[in-house]
Amino acid sequence: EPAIIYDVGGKNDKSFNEAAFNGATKWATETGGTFKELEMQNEAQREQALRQLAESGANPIVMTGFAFGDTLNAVAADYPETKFAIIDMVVDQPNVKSVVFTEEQGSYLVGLMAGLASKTGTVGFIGGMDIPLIRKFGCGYAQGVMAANPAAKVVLNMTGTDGSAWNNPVKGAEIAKSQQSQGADVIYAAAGATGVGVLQAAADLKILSIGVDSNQNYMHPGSVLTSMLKRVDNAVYEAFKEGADLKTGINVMDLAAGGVDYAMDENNAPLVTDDMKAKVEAAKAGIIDGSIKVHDYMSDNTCPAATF
Amino acid sequence: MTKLPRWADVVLVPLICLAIAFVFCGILIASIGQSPVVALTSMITGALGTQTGWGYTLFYATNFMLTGLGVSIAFHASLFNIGGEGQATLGGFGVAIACLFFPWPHWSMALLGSITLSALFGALWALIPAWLQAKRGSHIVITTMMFNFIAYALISYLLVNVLKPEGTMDPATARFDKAFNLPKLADIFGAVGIPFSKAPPANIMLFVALGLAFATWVLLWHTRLGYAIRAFGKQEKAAVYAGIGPVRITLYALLLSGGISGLMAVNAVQGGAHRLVLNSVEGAGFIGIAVALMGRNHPFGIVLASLLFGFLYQGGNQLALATDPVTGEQLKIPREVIIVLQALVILFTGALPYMVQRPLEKLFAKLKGAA
Amino acid sequence: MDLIAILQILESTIRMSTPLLFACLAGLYSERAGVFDIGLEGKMLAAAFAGAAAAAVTGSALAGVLAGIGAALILAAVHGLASITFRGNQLISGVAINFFASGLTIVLGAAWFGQGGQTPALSEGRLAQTPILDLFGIDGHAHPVLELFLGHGILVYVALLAVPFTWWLLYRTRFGLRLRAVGENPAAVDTAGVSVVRLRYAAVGITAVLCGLAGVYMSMGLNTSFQREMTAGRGYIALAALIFAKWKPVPALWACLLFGFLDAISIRFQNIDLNGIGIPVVIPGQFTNALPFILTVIILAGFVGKAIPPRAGGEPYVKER
Amino acid sequence: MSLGTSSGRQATAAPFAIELRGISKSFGPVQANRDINIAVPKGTIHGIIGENGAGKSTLMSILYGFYKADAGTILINGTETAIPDSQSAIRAGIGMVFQHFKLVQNFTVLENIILGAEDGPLLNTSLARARKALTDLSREYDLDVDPDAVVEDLSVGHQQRVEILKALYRQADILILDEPTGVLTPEEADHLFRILGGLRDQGKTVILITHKLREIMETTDNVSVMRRGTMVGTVKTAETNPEQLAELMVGRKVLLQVDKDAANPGREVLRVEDLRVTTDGVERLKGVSFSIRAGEIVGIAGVAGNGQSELLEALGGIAEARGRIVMNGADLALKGLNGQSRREAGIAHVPEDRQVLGLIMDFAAWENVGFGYHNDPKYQKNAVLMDNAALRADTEAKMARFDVRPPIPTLAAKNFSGGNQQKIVVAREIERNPDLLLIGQPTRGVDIGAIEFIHKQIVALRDAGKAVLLVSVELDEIRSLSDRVLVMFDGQIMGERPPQTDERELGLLMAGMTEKS
Ligand SMILES: Nc1ncnc2c1ncn2[C@@H]1O[C@H](COP(=O)(O)OP(=O)(O)OP(=O)(O)O)[C@@H](O)[C@H]1O
Ligand SMILES: Nc1ncnc2c1ncn2[C@@H]1O[C@H](COP(=O)(O)OP(=O)(O)OP(=O)(O)O)[C@@H](O)[C@H]1O
Ligand SMILES: [Mg+2]
Ligand SMILES: [Mg+2]
Repeated sequence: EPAIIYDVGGKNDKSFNEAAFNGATKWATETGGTFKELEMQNEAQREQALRQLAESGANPIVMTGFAFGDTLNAVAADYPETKFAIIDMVVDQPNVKSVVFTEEQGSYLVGLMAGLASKTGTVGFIGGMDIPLIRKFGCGYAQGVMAANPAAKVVLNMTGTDGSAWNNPVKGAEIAKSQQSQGADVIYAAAGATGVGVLQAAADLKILSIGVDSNQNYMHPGSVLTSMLKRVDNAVYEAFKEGADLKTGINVMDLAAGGVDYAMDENNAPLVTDDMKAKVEAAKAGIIDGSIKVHDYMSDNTCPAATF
Repeated sequence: MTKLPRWADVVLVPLICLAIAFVFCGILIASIGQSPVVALTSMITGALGTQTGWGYTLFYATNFMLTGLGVSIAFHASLFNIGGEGQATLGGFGVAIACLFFPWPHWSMALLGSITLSALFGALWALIPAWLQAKRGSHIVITTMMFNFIAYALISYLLVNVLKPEGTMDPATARFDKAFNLPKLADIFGAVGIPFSKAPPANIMLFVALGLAFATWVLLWHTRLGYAIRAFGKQEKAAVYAGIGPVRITLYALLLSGGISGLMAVNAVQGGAHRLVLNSVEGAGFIGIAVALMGRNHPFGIVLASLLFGFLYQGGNQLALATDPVTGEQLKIPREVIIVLQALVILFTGALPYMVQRPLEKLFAKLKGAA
Repeated sequence: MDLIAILQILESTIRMSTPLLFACLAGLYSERAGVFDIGLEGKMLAAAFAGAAAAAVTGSALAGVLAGIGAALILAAVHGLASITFRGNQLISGVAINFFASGLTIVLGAAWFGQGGQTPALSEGRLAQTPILDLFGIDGHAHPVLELFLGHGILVYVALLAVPFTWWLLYRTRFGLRLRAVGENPAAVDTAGVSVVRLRYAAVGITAVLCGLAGVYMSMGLNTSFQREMTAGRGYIALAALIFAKWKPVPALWACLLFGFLDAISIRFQNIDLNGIGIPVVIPGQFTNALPFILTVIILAGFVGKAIPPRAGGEPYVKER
Repeated sequence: MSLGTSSGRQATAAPFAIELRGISKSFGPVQANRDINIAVPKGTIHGIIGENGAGKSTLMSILYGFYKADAGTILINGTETAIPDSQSAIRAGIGMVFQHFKLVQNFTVLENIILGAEDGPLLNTSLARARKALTDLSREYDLDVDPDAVVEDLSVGHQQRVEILKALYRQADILILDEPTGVLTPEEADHLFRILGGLRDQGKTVILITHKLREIMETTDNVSVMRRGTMVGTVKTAETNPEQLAELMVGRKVLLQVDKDAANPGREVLRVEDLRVTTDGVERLKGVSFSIRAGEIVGIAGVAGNGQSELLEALGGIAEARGRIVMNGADLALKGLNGQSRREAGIAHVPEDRQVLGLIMDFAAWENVGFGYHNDPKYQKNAVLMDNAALRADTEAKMARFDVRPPIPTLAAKNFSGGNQQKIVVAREIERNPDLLLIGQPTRGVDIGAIEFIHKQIVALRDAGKAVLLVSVELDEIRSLSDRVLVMFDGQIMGERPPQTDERELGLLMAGMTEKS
């Protein structure tokens, strides 16, 4: 029986962990199998949870979030018979599958769309907390915007520095309004539940917004320009499907592998002109064939298109 | 003035309150279609049924003991220091410095180093509020609250921009040198020939905390400073008559308070995570307030209250993994139920003992009458 | 910095201050009556949830508001029972209520809506955003100044009016006199033949109503759904504002506006890149995030003197030792 | 003869204003009232006396509905009346002036007076009427207080008046006063008694609790005596005398006046030069100079609130001052200091307000015995630890010597009655055997047994060649204890007089009038 551990955000965080949950449920409904699941409540619990699931015979054990990396690295060796999969982090152990996404690529695409859709030439980015992962999103986004309009301006905000940063829709909305008054007419939110407030405010202000992780276009049809898809669900689904003979090693879920993408559906179709679509598809192809290089903030902690 | 025999007041009343709290939570669990019995048993076995469970329970309890003691000392000076969170956060920074930048020859030295630095940083983080309270009368509740927020910002800046190793996702320091890992209960008990589970992070800080609890008791009721702190806390004007300097006592009380709260980080960071992560305190500072209040600001009560909360934490973690013994299926109990349980325990044992005392008094009176 | 920016910051200040103001006045009633209440946060959260939930189900904003107030009242009743009737520790009871709300909102939300504690987004059940402008058919974006003063939901004006009303109630009415008295010396009230218990329950009730409005304003006005922990510590900030204001209504308004203003500022100016003006440093975002709190301490220490709480505050009224 | 028991029959004939039957009340372990019977005829002033802790206040608080009796019944004007709370007491026409005032400190006099007796939901109407009524009352009984003064700024004497006005405003026809004169000057007291006489003549009934037998003899019609929670008996005032009452009360003969032989003053212990104290902007002590020599008691007479408190606090190191304080020839610091430094200089201080300064009310008696002396080597086990055992032992000894009741070192200060609290403070300070004893209102609210005892201690200290500065609003006390009397008015010393000086002259000085004027 496979198991999945969600990070402290919880399995209903409307983005990252929820995507993982969807992947797991998809597998369950298709195969009729059951799986163990667990939501982290505190740091010290990580190791305990891993060990207990391993000892309970769960296999494979999938966990979402870089925060597990350090612990898993320490624990994996003790359970050679068990296979582990970790998302968003590379853990170099024989029985571990490390799934990493190229968020910069997906963000680049939505950034490109933002740049194209913006009439003011100013777009916004709202992150939850100022951590490397979020800078990775923001940096890719900024590059996309510049690609569409080198003169464009990107207004960057981080919501906060404590736990509430990911659960503060009121402040998210306020930041969105602030960015709008600074000219932004497209705003990309990578801030967990805070993003819900951002998308809401954008809809109220009749400007465009961009969702993250899972497809959030449905939340405000006609206002959400698109969503940067991070197919955590697929990663989890795959891992569950491979089951006990999980393919270990590093698994880069990039644009080519369909790990990241931008969302198109009936909700945002009216907002995306054919010209925009063509340009984005071209960029997508370019990234896949390598003709377009999107700089990864993590590679050197710098960003050519934005200062954090 | 309660008419109850002391043992009933100290033991019976809290137990009954606890029972009531669990009954209410049982109702909640049942109402979401889960078995309260299974839930409770899995909590108890999970937290107290195994060595590992005990280990974790004690690990969490250690955190709460330290923050609780910190809060209580300030309370005795009638200063409501709600900055334990921030002080412990800074304490974590102190631990990180001690464990990252010093080539200690032995864990014991590392422990001394991190204890010193974490206490120092914790105390420093309380110093400005303390000074403002003493000199400017700036209300300690506001200043310490603000310093919590400032601490979060500071630590996240330090982790993301200064302490984080190149190329890692995690806003956290590198792992500390293994040599600095604190001896776990397994090692300590092992040394005296008692086998104990290696898994849980409970470590030597448990004994440090217990020692501190005793030291706090001595300080408050057997030293001049403690006497002065309590007198000042009761009647500030009278304290001046008695020759107790308000400024001095305010500073001492809050520095002690902040220092002890800072020590919590040694247990959590050096003892548990072996590295400093964002939010390494995880609300222990606030739990410390509840613990101090429920322990009636007495070190002994605080130790008991921390054990209770350690149990709730660990039991809660286990609850999330609990499986139905019959169907073998995992219980579907959202983790928030545990928060509600904590709330009920705080409410009934902490705020409603009188509700139980009165009927008990009547009962005891009857029994006396009968006898 | 241009006029528009200033207007925007002021507008943002008003929006951000409103929940604080409601909560701060809420605390004022309770604490002026001698019942400390650090459970404001919990009551706001519960109200935010109940309001959004009820509005989502019924599609009626009014039902939502009432439900929100009702939820706050229930928690207030618990606080009253613990700290007035059963003479419990008011701080503990408050802490418990905060935990309780933070957990239960999500448990119930998950059970009722299956969205992990979140409530469905409101459409018609939402509080009107700019009722006054709409009434006169004014386009806010076209008239930023009008928008600043008239472009807010009804609750914003309710909050602002609650200030003079509270002042009047406190200093001009029998109820206010007794309320202030019971917070200063309950024995005086008792020996004057007035029920301490009833007064304190009344105060705690008013507190709940205001907390309720604070909560629904967040989940049904500024947002269209409840999110876990969405009050994000505003209950505590309101408490700070209350002390800042020395438990007085008019100063409370200034304190809350100040906090809101500092927030708006820090939102407007994230990591400021001084390279633009030739200085090779970027003030990190974390600093601007912390700025409101740093400034609060400075202002408090610099300009606000000692705050003396109501003398009988925090103490249950016990005659017989 | 005793009215208390025969009350039942008389009830039918001439109903008593108040009749209490079998009242019992206990606070935890303490039995404050045990099966109390008392009957108060209409239109009389009825005195209640008894030692500290005898249960007088408790009994009256029960009558006023502040405490609930464990047993017993209350009859008002012959009809049994349940008084579960003060509201019903007020409705039954009872008004009470508590020993420890029940005023809202930061309210104005007017706000305090109308509290609970407002006319309508809006204040200004009530305030207007109260202002009017207040001026009338003030004229009628000439009890003048500024209606708009904030209570915390008023002297205790004036706060006392506010309490009385509160009761009168509510038109009580049964008025209970619990030790009303404890804080009044003789003039104020006489004045109060004239008022009470007036009330009686209007047919109102007054119950007066006091420790001052003179007041009992001068004003009451009947007097009931309580001891250790029981009612010893009720007698007609006309048919008794102070000595008898004292004996009934204490259960032994009591010396009602101090016997001390002439002082033989030695070297100068304390010299004060042009001492000034300013508290929140107002100069309360305006250049005071005097000196005290070893072996003499210097009494400071004066109406409360004329700078005596500031003088004591300055000398005691609590209030900052300007000028000079010379103790045993050495100058004492006047700023940035606290009580400690003074104790080291050989000064002991019994503060005027024991509950605010002298004691930590929540501390046990034994902790309070160490209060101010917690750094004393004899209470230390070693460099780190205090020797609590020694402190407890010391407390037991002191409690025995000073007859503190109940003699339980672990009982919290707040659970002792006023008089016994005072004994604890006096014991603590006098037994330091200081060069100079500052003692303010030593016998405020203290029963005659204790007064006799405390006075003996003060004289003994003097005879041991120590200097004593005595501050009291009790002229009797000043005159019977002091060797020299200084009269203070408006922060200045109006003059020095020998203790034999007659009350009138001292009274004039206390009012700020010198003979010439
Ligand atoms: N009794 C009163 N009648 C009318 N207005 C008042 C009264 N007391 C205070 N105010 C006004 O209310 C505001 C704050 O009152 P104040 O400064 O007196 O606080 P406070 O003294 O703490 O109040 P209180 O005396 O009731 O405790 C100020 O605007 C003051 O003018
Ligand atoms: N609220 C209370 N709680 C506990 N004990 C009390 C309380 N009030 C009084 N007592 C105790 O009851 C006894 C009687 O107290 P009471 O105040 O009636 O005496 P009293 O005759 O008024 O003394 P005094 O002359 O000093 O005023 C004392 O032992 C006192 O300590
Ligand atoms: Mg009395
Ligand atoms: Mg005022």
